[in-house]
Amino acid sequence: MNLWLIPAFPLLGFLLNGLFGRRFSKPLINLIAVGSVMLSFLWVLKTLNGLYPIEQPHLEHYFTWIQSGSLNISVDFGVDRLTAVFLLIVTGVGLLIHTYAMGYMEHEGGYYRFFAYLNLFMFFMLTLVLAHNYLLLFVGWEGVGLCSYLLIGFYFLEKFATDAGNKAFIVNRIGDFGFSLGAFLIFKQFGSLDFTQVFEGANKMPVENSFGLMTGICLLLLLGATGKSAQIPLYVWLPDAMAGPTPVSALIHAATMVTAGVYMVARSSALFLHAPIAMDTVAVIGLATAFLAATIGLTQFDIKKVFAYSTVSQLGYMFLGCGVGAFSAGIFHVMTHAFFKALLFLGAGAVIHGLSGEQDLRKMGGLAKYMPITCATLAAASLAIAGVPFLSGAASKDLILEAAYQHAPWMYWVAVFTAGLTAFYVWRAWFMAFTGEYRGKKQDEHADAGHGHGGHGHGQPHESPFVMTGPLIALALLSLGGGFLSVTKWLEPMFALHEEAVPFMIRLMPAVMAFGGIFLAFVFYYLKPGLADSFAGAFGGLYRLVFDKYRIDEFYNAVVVEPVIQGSRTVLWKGVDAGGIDGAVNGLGRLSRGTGSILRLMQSGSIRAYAAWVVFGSVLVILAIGVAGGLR
Amino acid sequence: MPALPFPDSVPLSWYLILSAVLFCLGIAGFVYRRNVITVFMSIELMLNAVNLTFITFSYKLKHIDGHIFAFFVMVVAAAEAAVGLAIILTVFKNRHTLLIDEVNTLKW
Amino acid sequence: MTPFFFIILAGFAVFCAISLVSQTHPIASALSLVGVMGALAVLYLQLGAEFIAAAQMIVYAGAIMVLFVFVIMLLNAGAEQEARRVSRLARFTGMLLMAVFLGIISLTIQAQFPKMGGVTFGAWVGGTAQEIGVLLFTTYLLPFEVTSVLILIALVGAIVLARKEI
Amino acid sequence: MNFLLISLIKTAVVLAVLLTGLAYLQWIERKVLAHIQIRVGPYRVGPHGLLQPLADVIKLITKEGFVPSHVNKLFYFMAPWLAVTLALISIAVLPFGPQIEVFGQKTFMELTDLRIGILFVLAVSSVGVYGVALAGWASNNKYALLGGLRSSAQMISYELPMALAIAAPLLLVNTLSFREVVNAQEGYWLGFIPRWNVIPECVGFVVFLVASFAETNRVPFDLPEAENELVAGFHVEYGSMKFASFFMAEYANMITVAAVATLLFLGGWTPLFPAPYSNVIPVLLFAATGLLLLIAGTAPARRMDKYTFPVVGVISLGIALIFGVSFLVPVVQTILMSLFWFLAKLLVILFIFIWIRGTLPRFRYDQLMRFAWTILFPIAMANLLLTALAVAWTTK
Repeated sequence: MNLWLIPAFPLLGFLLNGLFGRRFSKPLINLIAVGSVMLSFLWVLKTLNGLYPIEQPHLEHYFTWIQSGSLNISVDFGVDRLTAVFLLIVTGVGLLIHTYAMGYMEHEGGYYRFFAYLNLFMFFMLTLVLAHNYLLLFVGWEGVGLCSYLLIGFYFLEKFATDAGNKAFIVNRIGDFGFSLGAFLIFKQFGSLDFTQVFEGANKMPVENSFGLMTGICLLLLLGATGKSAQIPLYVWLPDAMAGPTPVSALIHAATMVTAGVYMVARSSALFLHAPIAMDTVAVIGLATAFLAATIGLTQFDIKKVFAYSTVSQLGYMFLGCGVGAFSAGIFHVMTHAFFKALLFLGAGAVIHGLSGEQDLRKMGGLAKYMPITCATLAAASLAIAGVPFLSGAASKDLILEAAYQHAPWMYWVAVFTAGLTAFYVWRAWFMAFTGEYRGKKQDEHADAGHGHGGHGHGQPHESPFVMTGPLIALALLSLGGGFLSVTKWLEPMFALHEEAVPFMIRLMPAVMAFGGIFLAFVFYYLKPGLADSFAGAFGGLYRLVFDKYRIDEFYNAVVVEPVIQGSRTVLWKGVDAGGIDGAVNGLGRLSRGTGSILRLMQSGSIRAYAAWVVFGSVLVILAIGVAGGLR
Repeated sequence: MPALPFPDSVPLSWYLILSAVLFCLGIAGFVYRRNVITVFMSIELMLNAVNLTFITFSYKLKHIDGHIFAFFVMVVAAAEAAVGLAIILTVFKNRHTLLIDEVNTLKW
Repeated sequence: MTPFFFIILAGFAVFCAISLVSQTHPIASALSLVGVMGALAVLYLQLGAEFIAAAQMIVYAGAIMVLFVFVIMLLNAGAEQEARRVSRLARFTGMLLMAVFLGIISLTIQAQFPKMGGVTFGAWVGGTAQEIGVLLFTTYLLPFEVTSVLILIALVGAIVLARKEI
Repeated sequence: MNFLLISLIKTAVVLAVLLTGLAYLQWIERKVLAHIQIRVGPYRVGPHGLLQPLADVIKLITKEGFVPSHVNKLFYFMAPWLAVTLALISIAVLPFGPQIEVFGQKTFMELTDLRIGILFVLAVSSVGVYGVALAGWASNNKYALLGGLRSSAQMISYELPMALAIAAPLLLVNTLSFREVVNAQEGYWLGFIPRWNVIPECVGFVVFLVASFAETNRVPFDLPEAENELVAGFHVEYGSMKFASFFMAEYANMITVAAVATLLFLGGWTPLFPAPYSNVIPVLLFAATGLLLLIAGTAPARRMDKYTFPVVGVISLGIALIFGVSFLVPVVQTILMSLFWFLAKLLVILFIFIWIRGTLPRFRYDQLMRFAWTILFPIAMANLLLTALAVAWTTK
């Protein structure tokens, strides 16, 4: 079926735009960038149509990449039902976001660079999804990390952007370290990195109820997943990653790349199912992340930060789903989340675009009348994420919650409470942005305030062009109706469903929490806008703690970063480098100078003296040959 | 015809000894002379001595590869003379001396 | 006849070489060197290397040494002054040492090649122009071509060095 | 011992003829130049100045051998000796006739036959620079020094095109021996066109001639002795026999290059026409000359002509008779015919030398060098390459 064409199109786009984009006109760049993704999407559709129904994984072998002893790694692409879901999400949502970016990035510098990176990201993401062994998956994994770094630091003239890029990359390195070790252990245990062979091997192993090799592998893989998918303890990079352009946030840091961790855990479900301890760890981490991020989201004023913490929180739900054994529910949530979170980010981008770069919620307000389409589509997304029944978010989240209830009721309650928080903070942002009075300055003096939007100050908030609102509408429809796509049924051959009856009360609870959260937000930010501040004042200490994101960054800084820097400075720099290496080099130099000052006496500059030395040496050589026994 | 006091043919070692003598004289000139042109000519003398050795062994081995080698030595000597003499001319132009003892600094 | 000529020529060559080293005037040294080369050319003929003998005269005596003479005349270099008093003892010791060294070398050569056979003029003629040409353009083609490049480089180098600006 | 004896005889004959020839070559030159310039030339000593060379020789020998005080004695005396020796030495390998048999002794009509005769001539001519260069330097005179420098630079420069021009016909005949070169030029194309190298190698011949003018320091390339710039160049400080030596060297060199040109390009002693016709030519030529002179003697323009014309006419008729008689003795005929043709070609070339001296002005020094390197050298190179290509094309 020529699966290789799927990532090849974006790669071609990247090469064309990256190498020659400087000389291309904008329409041509658009054509190449969006066209390549479009072709990729169409090829995905054709492929899946041809393969339907994918009862058995469809494998394609291209060539042997590494052959060394028993290590045999080939470049294999494979499509099964899980991959099919991800292919559709990546190319479909990717296509919409590419389209949107054409409008959003219109006035930005480095236009071709942006689209080249975006296409490169598509290539690596598709490679990641299509890969049929851990090493190839790792290639995609690292590649998307690279693109994430490049795109976060897209405004590389700003220090905070490059810092955020570095942070994302370095934090991900810790996760990748875990992933690599996990892959090494897998190879040691199963003698291969090919999915088919590894999972066959794993299925023959007994379930490990105590800490063992499988648990180790799974925990190391989980470390990798927490890095890529921004889970505790490695979630700190994602909020900062909002320094990148908004389409990047939507595509990479909401819809696709951050779900790679979930994909990897789901892909390795055969391993995880044999390591219950690791499963529990996954669930606990997911739950804790979901709750923690939701509370932080309550207090943020930067619209993108709010959604970023929301993303972290939702990713936590997905991990929870995987951890409690409902892999298909987790994947389902990946899909719905891709719809509504991409929509949220794109909507936020439209707002920012309309306000010429303003991101602070406190300077918005009453935007509903300026940008009705954005307002309506964002409302749809907010409803979906809040968990209003029959919408996409509710469909997938409820499945996770039910599974959690069956696994452990306390998890369910925490998760449900978090769902309420989610509804509250999302609608808080919505109310602050779209209702009430416009609190921003109408003059374009804030034109330079936002990053990169300089020179684009209209002063008046305005609706975005159709090229941006079109994808918003499409995503809004998907957010509203996406819940009826029964992904769990589709994935049933791969991940068994545990349909057991749960009490009606339990089914009802999420909807109640959703409406409760929306209502509270309505009260706090629409009816009585002062109430929120008085609450914040009443719980001053707690509020400040949450507002400062539990000071996790400061904690990491003090515990990890500072010791490393200090250690580098004192031990590595002053001690090893300056003392040892420089000392050796300087010592050698001093030694040569000392020797030279003695040998210099021979360098008289008189050629005849040199000649005499040469002759003397030759005579010695000849005599030595004579003594040694002649010329024979 | 009266018998000559030496044999009918010349032992090959005589040629080699002649070559050695010429070579040593070349060395002596190279070390002893002060005029850079004479020094240069001493080098040529040494090259000639070496050529004689080549030709001699070529005769011994009845193989003319030695001739080829001597030929190459000549060509290289020609190239060397062209460049060397050009250098000597330049040095003389800048320093107004041909005595190598006085040309003992790289930078003037 | 061959030994007779050899002794005359070798004597002439050594005499010229000594003259080359001991003459104070560069022109005299150069002419002595031409004498050495002439003697060697005839010795080459004795050894059957007629092409090399001719080349020796044409290239060495006729071109290279003319160049030397030319340069000496151009610079109008006078006789070499005595730089420092080299003591008579040192000079004598040097000559003595060289003689001893030559003696050792000669003995070594005699010992190493005791029966290398003799040279009779006309007994073997190997180096005709044809043979050398064939060898030069077959076995030694690459070195030959490289030599041409070397000469080109020398040509360019000499021209660059001889420019007025340097 | 036969070898030694024959060699001695040949050396004596050749030397005597050559030295006389040198002296009379100068007479011819003066006469020809004079006639080109519409003068009479030497006329007083002997009939038509025929004894002038003898008088010159006596004058030069008896002059005081004056040695300037500032010269470098050794090289001052060495230079003319070197010049004349090196000029005469190359005559040794130049053949002027085929192999002959006299009184049962087979011998070549030359002093010695070398396998590498051409290389020998080249080697000797390249060493010939020393005479001039040393003379210029040893005189310790700036004009002489300039002349010597010019001469050495000029001779080194022109040796290259000359060697290349020589190489081209050698490719055709595939040998380095003069004798074989001439042998290869025997015969005729289409029965009447002589197989001389000058026909395929006409460019090489012209290049050779031009280069040989420079090699012998002749007009238009006589910069080393340009009177109006350098007084007389390298031999300004020389007098009497030492000056005569340089003079001899110059004319000997002329004869050498003319002979080389004859041998390499003009087929040496091979006749212009096929033997049956060519053997008659000298007889007819000399007979016609004699008769013409006898007729001219009956109506003399000048007083002495009524004696000299008939005498020379009778001598010419005698020579014609000798050639005629030689038809009866094949050995003698071979010698005479080859000598006749060789000398005829030689004299033609020498006449060209003199002719050009009387016609062309002198080059400027920079023109001379530029001409050598930018015109003559590329032409000779191209000629050599084309010849090599043609040879490679035709011989499989």
